[in-house]
Amino acid sequence: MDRIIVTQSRCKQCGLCVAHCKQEALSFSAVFTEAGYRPVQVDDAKCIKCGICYLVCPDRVFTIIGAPGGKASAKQSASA
Amino acid sequence: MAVSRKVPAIIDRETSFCPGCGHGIVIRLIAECLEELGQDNNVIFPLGVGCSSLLGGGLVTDRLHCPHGRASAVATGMKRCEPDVTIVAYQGDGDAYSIGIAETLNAAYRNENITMIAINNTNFGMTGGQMSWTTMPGQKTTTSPKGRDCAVTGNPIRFPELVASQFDVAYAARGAVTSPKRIATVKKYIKNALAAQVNKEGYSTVEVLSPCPTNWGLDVLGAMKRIEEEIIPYYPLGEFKKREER
Amino acid sequence: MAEMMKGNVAIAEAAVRAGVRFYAGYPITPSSEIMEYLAKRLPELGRQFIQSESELAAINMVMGAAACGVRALTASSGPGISLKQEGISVLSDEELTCVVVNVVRYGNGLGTLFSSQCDYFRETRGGGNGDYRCIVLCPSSIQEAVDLMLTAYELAEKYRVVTVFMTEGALGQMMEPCELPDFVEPPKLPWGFDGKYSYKKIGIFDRDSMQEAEQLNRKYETIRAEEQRWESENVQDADYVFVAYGLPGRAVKGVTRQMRAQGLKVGLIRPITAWPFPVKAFAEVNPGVKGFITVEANATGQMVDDVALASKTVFRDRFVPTHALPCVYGLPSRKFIMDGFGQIVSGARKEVY
Amino acid sequence: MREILFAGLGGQGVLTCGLIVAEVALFNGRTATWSPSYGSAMRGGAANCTVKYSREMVYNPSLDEPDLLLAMSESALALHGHLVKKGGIVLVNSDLVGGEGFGRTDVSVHRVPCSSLAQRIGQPKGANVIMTAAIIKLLGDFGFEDGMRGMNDMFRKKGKERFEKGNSAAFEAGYSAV
Repeated sequence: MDRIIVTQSRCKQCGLCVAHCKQEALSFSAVFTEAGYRPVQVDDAKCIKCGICYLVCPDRVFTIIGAPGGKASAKQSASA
Repeated sequence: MAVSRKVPAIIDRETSFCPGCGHGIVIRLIAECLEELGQDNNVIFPLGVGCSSLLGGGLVTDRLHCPHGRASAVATGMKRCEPDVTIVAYQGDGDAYSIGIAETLNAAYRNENITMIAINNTNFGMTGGQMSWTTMPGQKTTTSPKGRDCAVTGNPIRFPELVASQFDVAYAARGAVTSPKRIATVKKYIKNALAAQVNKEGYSTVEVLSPCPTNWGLDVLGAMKRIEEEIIPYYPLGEFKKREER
Repeated sequence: MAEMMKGNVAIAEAAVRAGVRFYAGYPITPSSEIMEYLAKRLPELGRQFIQSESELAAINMVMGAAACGVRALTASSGPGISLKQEGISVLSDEELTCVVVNVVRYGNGLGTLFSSQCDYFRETRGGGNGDYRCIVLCPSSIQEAVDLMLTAYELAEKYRVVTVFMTEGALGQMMEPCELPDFVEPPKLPWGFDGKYSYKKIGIFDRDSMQEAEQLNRKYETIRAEEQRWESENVQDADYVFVAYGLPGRAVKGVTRQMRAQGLKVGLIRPITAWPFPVKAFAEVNPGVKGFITVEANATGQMVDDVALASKTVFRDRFVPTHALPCVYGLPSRKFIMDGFGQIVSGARKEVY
Repeated sequence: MREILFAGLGGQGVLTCGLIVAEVALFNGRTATWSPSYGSAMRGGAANCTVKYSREMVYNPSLDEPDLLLAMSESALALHGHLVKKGGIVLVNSDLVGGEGFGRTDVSVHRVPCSSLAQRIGQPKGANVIMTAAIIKLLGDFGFEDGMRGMNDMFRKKGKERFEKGNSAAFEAGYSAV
């Protein structure tokens, strides 16, 4: 199954991913990171794992894991 | 079914760039290209001074902080001693084109088999946004407080065009990181540049127009918009020397 | 059998034999024969030679080669070495190793082409920014120069510093018989980059400069304690001890031997390392010595500072006057040395310190 | 110790002349130094070198007080004539040097028309070898055979043995000219 991993601790809240997400699946979290940013969070119901966020992100926040078969489901919000 | 996208291991750590800085995107693209070319465990980065030197902490590879502007000369020494290792000089516009123009141009002049990636954000980012040789006409910086007066300072330099038209180089291109499509194109250029080096075709360079929201006093999207509206018209995107022309 | 060889050519061939794999440089009289020779010689052996666009680029190319763990060389003279100072400072900071040959010529700015020792301060103090030291070797004959070249690399690599090979225009240009050393296989130094991150070098922003400064200082203290080199003679009973290095050192040696034969109690200390300065040589000097006299090919008397400091270190309980006889450039003639000595002994010439 | 100053114009072979004398000394068990004028002086037309040889170390290789001056040109004599040691020797190329303005009586002056002599023996480039031989004879440290062998040994080492016959002829001519 396809997955998206968001390493929130790296996010600097630049907003490029939010602006470019055609699915409007990304938004800023209400909780601050240690660095003082409100990191991006993903609405897994809307995310189609297209990878645009990975492409535009300057800060290595996103990982997309594509898997054959199965529905895209479980989101992992990893804080490394 | 989604395509897997994972940050290459050699850069899979936090960066210390400002939010929305294009450096982080370009470095990831370089790392992806190295991985795809099988060079990610066969690479040395001579790094410029300026924001480009922040790459040092973000890279898990051989790398050396070079004196300001001299990365292409250092890269030359490295390549001559390790001809089968991919050498990527990573520099900003102030480093490569202002203080380092002699070393940068001469590496291209010799058609040294290295790749020079220059991040052009039209100012000296790290030291607080002073004018560089790529600062736009009329652009206000901390050292051109009334806007750059090209009658006094000279005109912004177009490096890829210069080496493509005057020197016998293998590859020269310019891209921008303003949109997913443009980012994908920059990646193609960087991959071409690195492939040219791996194939020992000679000097390759890619300049990337990149935002500096902090020093431009704009938000990230506003900075991207400025590149599209003001900078790209002066600095056209594209390949000025293509590999297949050789 | 010893063959007549030109100094610059002998130095270049000695570097080849010491395992130099990379040279970058820019022409400047009186050092150019070194690069001219290597332009032919290094490619013959499959090694690298680059005529760079400037001395600035040359030292940075050397830095790239040094970072890859090969024995690298650059050579120049006065103003050319000025341009290299930035790179030498960075090499020192990164603890990279190379040899920089300075075939010294006289003058400030563009200077002249005359043989000289006017760069003593710069080479022994370091002309670049920061808190670093270079080991400085100063041969007085072509034979000594070729014998010291491998040493120059071994010292650089033992301590991870830059070695400056401080010779003089006249030594570079002259010929005398010389036997070349054997060939050494060029090493790949363990800290050299190979593209595989096998030596985990860290970046400038990851380093603790305060801690490094202390480590560096300890390293320099070790070099000071272990690596002083000099030649001396007749110092145990000397009333006056001359101190001179390089070709003037050799010229003074001849004159002091003549003076001895005439019954004058004079001795000689000839530094072979200008840094670390051979303070230990002064411990062997007659405790009743009346003065030290430097003979230097510069205008201001530069080494006299180090001699005065060495004297202070060794003769803690008494003041020994330190004089300078600077001959500006070229080599001091017998007459120049004898006249100066006469003035010192008669009190007509005042000490510097 | 011997000190010899070889002075003339660029192209007259004075540097080689000095080197041959140094090599002859080396060949005959001495040590020797050869120190040229260099750099921008080369462009001015003048050329000179100092050779010193000795049984022990040569301490100061630079010009001091020559035992012998070879003056291949008028300007060489004018510039350097006063340096020669009292009782020393001045050897001039009498094809080019008139000798006017050289007022010293405390040195012995020898005049060899080496340019025309070289032409006459069919070795137009051999003027400097002629003077080399003359110098060796005048100084008297090495015999004819020792000088000749030392010179030929040098050219053989340089891979220039094809000039040996011509050089030998010039050497013989120079040796008999003083």
